[in-house]
Formats: sequence, C-alpha cells, structure tokens
Amino acid sequence: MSRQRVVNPEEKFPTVPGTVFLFRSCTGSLEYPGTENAVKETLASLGIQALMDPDQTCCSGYLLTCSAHKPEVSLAITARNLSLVEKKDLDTYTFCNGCYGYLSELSHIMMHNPAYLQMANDLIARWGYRYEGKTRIYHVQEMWYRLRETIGEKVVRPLSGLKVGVHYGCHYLAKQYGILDDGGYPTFHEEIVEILGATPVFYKERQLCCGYAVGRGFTHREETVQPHLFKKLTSARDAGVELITTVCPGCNVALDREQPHLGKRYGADLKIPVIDLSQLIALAMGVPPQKLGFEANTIPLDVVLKKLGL
Amino acid sequence: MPRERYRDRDENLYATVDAYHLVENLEHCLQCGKCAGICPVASLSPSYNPRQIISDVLSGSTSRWLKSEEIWRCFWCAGCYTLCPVDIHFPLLMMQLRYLAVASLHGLKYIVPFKRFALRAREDGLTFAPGSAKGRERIMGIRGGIGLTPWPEVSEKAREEYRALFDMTGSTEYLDRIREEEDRPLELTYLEGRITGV
Amino acid sequence: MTPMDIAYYPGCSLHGIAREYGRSAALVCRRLGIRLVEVEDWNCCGATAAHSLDRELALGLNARNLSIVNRMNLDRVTTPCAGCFSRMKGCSHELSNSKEMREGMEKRIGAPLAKLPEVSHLLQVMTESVGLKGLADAVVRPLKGLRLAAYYGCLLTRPRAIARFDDPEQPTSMDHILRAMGADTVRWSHKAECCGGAFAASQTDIVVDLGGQVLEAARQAGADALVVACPMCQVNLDTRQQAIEEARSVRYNLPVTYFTQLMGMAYGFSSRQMGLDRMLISPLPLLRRAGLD
Amino acid sequence: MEAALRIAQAGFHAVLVEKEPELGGTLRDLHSSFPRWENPRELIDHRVGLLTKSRRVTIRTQTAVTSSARQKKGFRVSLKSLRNENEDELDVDAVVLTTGFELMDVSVYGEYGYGIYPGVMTSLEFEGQLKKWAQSTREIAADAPRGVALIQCVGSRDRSKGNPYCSKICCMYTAKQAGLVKDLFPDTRVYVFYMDYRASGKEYEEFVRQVIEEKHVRYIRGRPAKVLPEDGRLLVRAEDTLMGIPVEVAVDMVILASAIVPRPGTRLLAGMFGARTDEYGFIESELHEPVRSADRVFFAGGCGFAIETTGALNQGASAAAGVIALFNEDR
Amino acid sequence: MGPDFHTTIRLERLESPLKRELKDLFGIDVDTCLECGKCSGGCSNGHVFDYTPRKIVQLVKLGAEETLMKMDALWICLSCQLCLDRCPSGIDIPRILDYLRGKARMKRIPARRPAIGLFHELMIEQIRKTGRVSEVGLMLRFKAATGEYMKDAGIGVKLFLKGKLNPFSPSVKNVEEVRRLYDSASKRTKT
Repeated sequence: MSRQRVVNPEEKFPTVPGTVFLFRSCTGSLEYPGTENAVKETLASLGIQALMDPDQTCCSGYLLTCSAHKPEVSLAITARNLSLVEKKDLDTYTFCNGCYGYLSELSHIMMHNPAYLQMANDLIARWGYRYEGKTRIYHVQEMWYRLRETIGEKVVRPLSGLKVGVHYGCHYLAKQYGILDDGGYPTFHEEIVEILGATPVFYKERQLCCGYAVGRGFTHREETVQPHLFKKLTSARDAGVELITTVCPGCNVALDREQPHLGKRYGADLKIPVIDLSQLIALAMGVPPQKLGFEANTIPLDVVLKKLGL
Repeated sequence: MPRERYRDRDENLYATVDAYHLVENLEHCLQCGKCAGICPVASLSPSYNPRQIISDVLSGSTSRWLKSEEIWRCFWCAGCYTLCPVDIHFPLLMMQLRYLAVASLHGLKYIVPFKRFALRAREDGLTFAPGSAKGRERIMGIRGGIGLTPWPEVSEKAREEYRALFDMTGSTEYLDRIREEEDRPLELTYLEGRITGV
Repeated sequence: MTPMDIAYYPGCSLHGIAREYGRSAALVCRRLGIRLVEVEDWNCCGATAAHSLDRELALGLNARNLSIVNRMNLDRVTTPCAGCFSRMKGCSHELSNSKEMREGMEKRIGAPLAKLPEVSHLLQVMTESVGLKGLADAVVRPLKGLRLAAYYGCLLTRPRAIARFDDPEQPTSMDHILRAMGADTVRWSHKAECCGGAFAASQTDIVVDLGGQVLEAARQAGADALVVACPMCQVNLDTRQQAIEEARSVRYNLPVTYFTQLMGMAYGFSSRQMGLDRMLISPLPLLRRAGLD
Repeated sequence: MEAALRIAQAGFHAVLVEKEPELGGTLRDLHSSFPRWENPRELIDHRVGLLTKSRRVTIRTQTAVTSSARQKKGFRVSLKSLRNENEDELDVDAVVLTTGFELMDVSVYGEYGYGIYPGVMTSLEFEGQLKKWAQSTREIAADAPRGVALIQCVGSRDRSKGNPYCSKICCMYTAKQAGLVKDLFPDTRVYVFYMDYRASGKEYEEFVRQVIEEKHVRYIRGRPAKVLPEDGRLLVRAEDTLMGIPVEVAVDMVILASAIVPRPGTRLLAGMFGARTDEYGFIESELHEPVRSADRVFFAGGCGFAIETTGALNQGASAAAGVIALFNEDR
Repeated sequence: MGPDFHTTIRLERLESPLKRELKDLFGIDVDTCLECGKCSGGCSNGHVFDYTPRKIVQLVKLGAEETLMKMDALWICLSCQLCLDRCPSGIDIPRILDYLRGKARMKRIPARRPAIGLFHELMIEQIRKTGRVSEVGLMLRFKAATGEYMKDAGIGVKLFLKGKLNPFSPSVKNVEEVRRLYDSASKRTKT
C-alpha cells in the first residue's frame, strides 16, 4: 500500500493554524444554522480565526450525486471556490461531510486528471480565478480531535450522565486515505464525547448510513429510506441513546426530520434529538444554548437540556 | 426469450460507462461480495446488488441494469468503496450508469424532483434555500436570533458566476431536457435474491 | 432367422397421434424376424404428469406393466416411445435398487417384482439384437441422397445411469441405422437437446423457443429432414413447426419422420404403408426427389 | 530441522540455531494437520528425537545471529545467547535460513472487530483454543460455542488494506479447523466464508469435501463485510454471492484466516548473508534455484513464502541436498 | 408493530427438514454440490428460470423451502434430465423438483404456471378413468378448462384431416387395477 489509510492528528496537523477558511455549508447554514454558529464559536474559543467569503457558493456536490447535473459544472464550481481560498493562502475547513467529501473527491479528480483541471480552469479564467490544488481540505472534526486536550480543559459544563450515540457519516470515512480513523470501526467521536464528560453508546447500527441518501428520501422514501432509518434509530433507542451527534448537517436532516414520520408509520416512539458534534462541544464549553439554534430541530432538545440543568 | 449470448454483448461497455475515467480499476473486482454485504440498500431490497451490477458492466451486458429500478436505489453511502479490497469507487460508477440510463430516457422521474432544487440553487448560489417567503423568514429568524447574518452572505458576484457556470457547462440545458412525461418505464430486473417467505 | 419374441409396450400415443409409428415399427420388425408381443391390457406410463405430481403413482403404473410382462413369461420389453422408455426403465431401476420400495409395490399391485424384464427402446433392439449387419442386409432400396438429422431428444439416453444406452451427449445408434439404410446423416449440435415436448400443449412459448433451437441447428447442419424415435418429439416438432417459423420468421419446412418409417422405405414398403403421408410437414416431395417414392 | 537432520545424515556437521527455547516453530502451536488429521507434535518429537541423538548436530536454542561476515568459502557468524548475553563466533561453509512466517496484524480490519470483540480471533489463536478444548474433557460443554464463523482471505487478496497475494494455506487450515470444531461439538453450527477454496494438493480436495459433506460445515461464498455485536453474540454480515443475496448469521466466535507475512527479522537476517528479499520481506530465490538465495545461502519453509508442513519438509530436504552437493564439490 | 420491510436472511433461522428428507428418501446429498454451475449452463430451459438449477440446490442448502415451492422454475422444468446427467456429483435435481411439486400439491400451493399444473392434473385424472391417455379427450378437457377453444384449433383440424386424431383410443379393460394404484399410492394427494 503506497498511501497511508489512517493518520494520527498530530501527523496531520503538526502545527495548529491561526487562521482557517471556513467553507459555508448550505444545509449547515440554512437548515441548521446552529451548526455554523457552533463551529464559529468553538473555533474562536480555541483561538483559531475563521474566515468566510461571500463569493463562495454551494459546493454543488449534492446536485451531482442525485444526477441533477454532470461532473463538468461541479468540477468548475469546486475549482472556483477553492481558488478563492488559495488567493487567501489558507486551508479549507468544512463542517459538512458532504462539502468535505465532494471537495476532496472532485479536487482529487482534477489533481489526477490534468484534462479536467484544464477544463475547470479554462471555465473560471474569465473571472481571473485559477485553481492549483494548493489548499488542503479538512473537516473541522479533525481539528476538534487534534485539539481534544485543549477542548477538555475548556469544558466548563461537563455533560455528565448524558448518553450520546455518535454518527460518523459516510462521506468522511469513505475517503479511504489520510483520515483520522479506520472506516471499518471508527472511535474518535466517542473519544471526544468522553472528553466532554458524556457517555458514548456503541449502538449496534452506529455505522449505518444516515439515509439522507442523496435524495433517495424524495424518490424511494417508502421502499428504502424509512425502513433504513427505522433500523438505525431503533437500534440507537434500544441501546439507550439520549442524543445523537453528527458531523454533517445533511445527516442531521435525515435523522432528525424523519423521526415523526417513522413514529407514524411504525407506531414506534422515536424522540432522539440529533445535533452536530460542534454544537455538543460548544455546549460543553459553555456557549449558551440560545446561541446554538436548537429551535431549528424537529425533535426538541428540552429533555437533554433539562438533564444538563439548562 | 432467447438465451443471453456473450457474443451479443458489448465488449466496450465498461469504457462507455466510465466515460469520465473516474473508475479505472473495475477489472480488479474479485466478485467477493463485500460491497453487497455492507450495502444498506441491498439489505432492504436484495435485488439491488453492487457486485451483480459490476459483473454485468464488465461482461458487457446492459440488458439488466439500464432499464432497472435498482440503479436508482443506491444511497451513495460509499460503504462499498470503504470496504472494497481493491478500492473500486462504486458510487462513481453508479453516477455514470445513471447518466446512461437518463440518456436512454430511463429513470427521469428520479431526477425531476431535484430539477427544482437545481434551478433554485442556480439562482441562490445555495442549495436547499426555501423558495417560499415564509420558509426564508423562519431561517432568517433563527439565524438572526443566534447572532448570524439573517441570510448567509452570498455575493451577487458569486450568484452570477454560479449561474454562468451552470449555463456554460450545459447543465441548464441538461435540466431543461429532463421532462417527466418522456420517462420510460423501469422494472426490478435483478432476479437474484428474491427469496420469499423465509 | 429364428424369430425372437419381445414384449411390446406401444404407449398411448401409438394408438392415437402416432399410429404410423406403431404400424411402421411392426412391419419393419416382422421383416427383421422380431415378433412384437403387445403387453396385455397395458396402462399408460404416467408420462411427465404422474412423476411430476405423485412419484408413487408413477412407480405403480409402470410396475403394473412390468408385472404383466412377467406374467407373459417374456424377459424383455421394448417400447418405441422415449418417454415411456425412460419412465419404465426408471421404475425398474428403482424397484431393483430399493428392497422396501419393491416390497411395498408388490403388496400394492399383488404381483411379484423380484425378477424384472429388461427394458429397452426399439432402437436398442435394432442395434443390439439384430445388429447393423442384419439391418443392412435387409435393405432392398438404399436411401441414397437423403441428408438426415438423427434427433434423439432428452429421455432416450438420459440419465446415463438409468438409460444405459448410447452416449448421452453424442448418441450415434440412430445415425448408424440410417447409414446402414444407405442414407447420409449430418453431424449436428442438438441431437440430445430437449424440444420441450412435455409442454407441447400447456406452455407453447417454451416449445417454440426450444423446438426452434433444434430446428435451427438441423437447418444449419444442412439436413433435409429430422428423424426421431419418440412420438412426443415428432408431434412437437411437426405440429409446432409453423408456429416456430412464424416466431423466428424462418422457413424450415423440415419433415420430421420416425426412424422406423425410413427403415420401412429402405426395406421396400410403400410410403403409404409407412404412413409417411400422415405427417403435417410432408416428407413425400423429399422422397420423390430422392427417387424413393 | 529437516535440513540440519539431512545434512547430518549425509555425514556433515550442522549447527541448528533457534531463537525460541524449543524447536518446531509455528508447528508447535498447531493442534492438528491437514490432509490427514495428524498431530504435529508427533512429527516434531520424531525429528527432535533424531536430531538430539545425532552426534553431528549441535542445537543452540535461545540463540540469535547478530552478524555475519562472508569469507572465501562460507561465513563467520556471530551468535548471541538470549539466556545469558554470551557472544561467540562460528565458522560455517553454508547457511540455511528457516525463520518461518507469522500472521498479519488484522486489527486494521475494523469491520471484523479483531481486538474489539473478544469472540474474534486469528486462526493461530484458534489453534490454541482447539488444543485447550481437546485437552479439557468435561467442562468444555460449558464454553462450547453455538456457532462459529471462519473467514478466509483476511489480509490476503486485498490490495487495499492487506496483501495482493494469496496466502496459499488458509483454505486448507480453515477447513481443518472447521472440521475439528464439528468433531468436538457436533451440534455447533460452523460457517466458512470463502471466495474460492484452493485445494490443490494430494488429498486436499477430498479433505475439504469431507469437511463439507461428512462433517457438515456450511460453506458460504462471499467475503463478510461486517461483524457486529448482537445481544452478547456476534452477527456476521455478508453476501451469499452464489445466490446474490445479503445474509446474516449470529455466531459466538469469528475466526480470521489472517494473511501469512514474513517475520520482520527475516529481511535483517537475509541481509547479513547477502540474500535478497522481495517487496514483502520474503526471501527471494535465485534463477532456477528454488531454495537458494545467494552463494552458499539456502532457505526453507515459511521465510520464503507461505507453505504447509509437507512443503516445508520438502524444501528443508532440498536445501540440505544443495548444501551436501556444495560440500562434495568443496572436497 | 414489526417492520414491514424485507429483513436480511438469517442463516441460522433458515433450517428446513427438506435437506434431510431428500437424503433419507432418495439419498440425494446437496452438500456434494461443487457449485460449478454445469447444470445451469446446459439447462434446456434455464434461461427462463427464476432460479437456475444451481441456485435451486443452493436454496435447498439454505433450507428456503417455501421459495422453492413457489418458484416458477418448479413448473417450467422439463425434466429433461440434462442437469442430472451432467452433474459431476450426480445430484438428482429433477427428482428434487418432482418431490417439491408433490409437496406443493399436498400443501395446496397453487402452481406458478396454472396451465402446466392443470394439464398434469387432467392427465393423471384421465389415466385414473381409463388407464390410458387419449390425446383427443385430454386436449378437449384441457381446452374446456382453460377456455382457449380456438388455440391450436387449426392444428387440430390438420391433424384430424391427416387421420392422426383417434377419438376412441381403447382403455384398459381391468382399469380397477389402475384405480387401486391411485387409492393406495395417493390418499394424501387426493384433491
């Protein structure tokens, strides 16, 4: 094997950057704006400055994977967005597995297929953009794990007794090389959860996909998506999970929004709140819940917050 | 129906499918079935089977997957890719299979729902921005409440260029050409796994 | 030649749709000094239906026939129908292999089955009892100029463990006989493939598919006619040929005759005697061209 | 051992250097052998008996080779006792390298949960378990598993996380282990997940068929994708590729037929004697010289590639033959 | 409420007596299957089977009895014996299917191909009545039951003109002997 699959965070981040480019996620900024804010708050309190750019657009990966358009446009858009970051000479930090997956996949394609890079650059040249592949693409969760000690020290509101089931989301682990943990059996989220004082729960289907399934929720909701989610969520419920964390607002949509419907269809009472890992961290680091936009959730967090005395 | 003949099969099918050269190592497939074992869709509808689809592409047979309902079930969770012992990037194959299906007007009904999103995104530079004023207000309410700009800052420049890229790469045209009424019927074409009553 | 007596089990279709087969067989055998003694009051072998739905019944039906042969003190029974042959021989095979099965069956039909007559198909009698030389010697009008495809079908030679006759994949006995008659036989691929006869009436699409493959293979091998040793095959390929031609939009016009009929022609019988005028796809033009009628 | 024995039998002197306190290598850990269900112990005892009797063989256990210098004919080898750090030197005319193989660390296969779920073990650990079961009499019924799944090709034929090569012997020892479980606990359900079973050897195919047909081990064609805990047991998820359907089976033990890899020490040792090793660290043979890797350097057994007992014996013997021929030339 | 979707097959729950029955009754051991697929490659009708012979043997191994009794292949198998004759392990697949058909019939599981099932039934019924089969009688009854009078009428006429149709084929005199076989053989299968 030429390429290393799993790298430890210290290898990956020999030094912690002072400033990062924060790549806006449509879902994370519209469906669950709390995510965006939680990430900003956490980065700030870790002393990392987060830059965003109004010129950045959607990564357009979602539309690609549900065949709503062809790769050309996504390649061009990726090149355009990343070239913005390269102008600033920063690395790209996403807070959505989707953005992470698509950006790294598409940039990988361009880096390994000069023709595509050429095509993309030709398209965006007219506005003076040029993508060279300098900016590296990270997911903020990698930074959380890199700085887990610091986060541990900054925990002012330990989440003692809270039973948390994590959800990794496929599109981080599916990037097979240079990631923080083995796609076969990842555990680094659980470690973070433990650092926050909560109790991680290894529920049976913890590695099952979220069922957001690039839009199958619109096309195959009855046949596959709902049964699939039912399988996953009941296994979490049966294991006593009180709260599910994700690192992808897309996963959040699927796991959170669908629960009432599953309840109706299967007569099961599923009321497991689903939030972003960043929101959980922010919470433990003392960010007031009002700043984390939980009102965007379908399944309210009241129970959890009460349990934490908030 | 006549027996499937190898000589009737398309030797170059794999090349045709992988038009974008995104899955260069399909021939490495060992037919080990690890993909189907992890596949969440296969576990629910066994007639969907990545291994089967790969072998059909390699053996040059379009007969089963092209008109099949199955290829539209993939979740794109990439579990197959994560576990594949030879790193076959099946999702990227699936993407291209769907393009061929669409080219032969199969499965349009599975794209139409996203046409709306795509055209909206083309305007906003953002996907999933609700069209309705009410939806937008709700979001602005929440964002404002937690100290974010009421609406994600997407500059006019960004939106124009995003739109321009849509048009220049032919995406807009591609979307216009997708009309539900032209959709051709699909069927579950993989007999494998239809085990009943066990 | 000293006449040899062999119990003869015609099978149902030889009283109906395949009478010419029976008649030609009888005439040819008499010419060869074989006396076919019809099994008294025989019953149907049960065909595909019986063994498909009720195994014991299938065994019983054949056991009865075999016991009758015993009663006639004949040690050998022959049948011109591949289907009956396979059922009968299969039954005797099972009875002789399982004691309790045999005893149960003896109770049921009230007759001893310890010693069973040898079951052989008419082809077998010709090749093994008379011998090719004997067959050739009786020829008075060699079938010069006929290019024939000998079609054995599935049940004549299969399964090898039971049929114990000829090669299951590349049978040759009929080819030898026909060559002994002076005809020319083609090498072809579908000698022993299935024509779908079992579903001749109930599932015609399958018959058209499988029968079509057989006819196509025969045509490609350049045969003028098919020669069969089973009423099911004959009826199937003869009566369904039109449907097959429509389905494949190919004109085959391949007569399907019984091997005994052509032997009869070689032995100087008339085409009427051999009932060759009774086939749907008439072989007569072909015979005339070859100056045989 | 084989090589030393044959060389001694031919009238030459052999020094047998073994790192471990006992001779026998991996064979010592095995409970039974294929294709004849023999007890490997007997083979070892037989050979060791002959070796200790022989006046021409010096056995140096718990001893390591620290360095070696090539001389005109042969080597000057420095040895070090692992018992008491004592060092000494030794002049030899030829060497036979027999460092054996080891199993790949399969914890990279998170999906199989090795090192995470106690029920998951490697085939070698399982041999130990089988020994334990076979020796203990009554109480085994207590820890008799209800179901056992054996997974072939873990780390073999895997360019992604493992090795591209086929480890050659796993098919056979997996069948052996499956059969042994059935012998011990006839009621236990035993499943073998395979891609192919490669039984090319005298009596090998018959051996596997016997395990399937007479011992009733269920062979399922498909490489498992995941092992999950399920109410105290292990759930194996796979596809039955012959039916094209995903299947699951709950078992109590999962045995991973880990890939055969060279011992890390092999490359080092080979280097000392100027022997070449391949990209994986197995000893490379010279052209047309299946058991010779350099002038006066021979090798036998698992250090060359995965090999079964009989094969190792053959190589040992032919290495000995090479050495003997060489010595006769030297005279 | 339980899930209403396909749940993955659990091997350990899939045991059925079928495997044992086949071994005890006919000495057929499906474990000897080498999974080579020779049976299916040559199968006369395999290209229209929902489960090819190889898969049928697999299903027996799995113990998926219900699937076997409901499958299409059970009825469109021609019993041409090709698979058996070619099987390197001599597995009598036609016999397995015969057995399953009988079992399905006992369990009143309707034939996936009603026409074929019906034809078989009519045939053995006629044998019960007369001891023999008369094509004419059988075909008439079959047409009456399926209502497809016109189907094959043309062929019928042709055959009649050729004098191939014999409405009065003789029946077994001692037909009682034959009937007794039915009673004793198949009380269980009386319908």
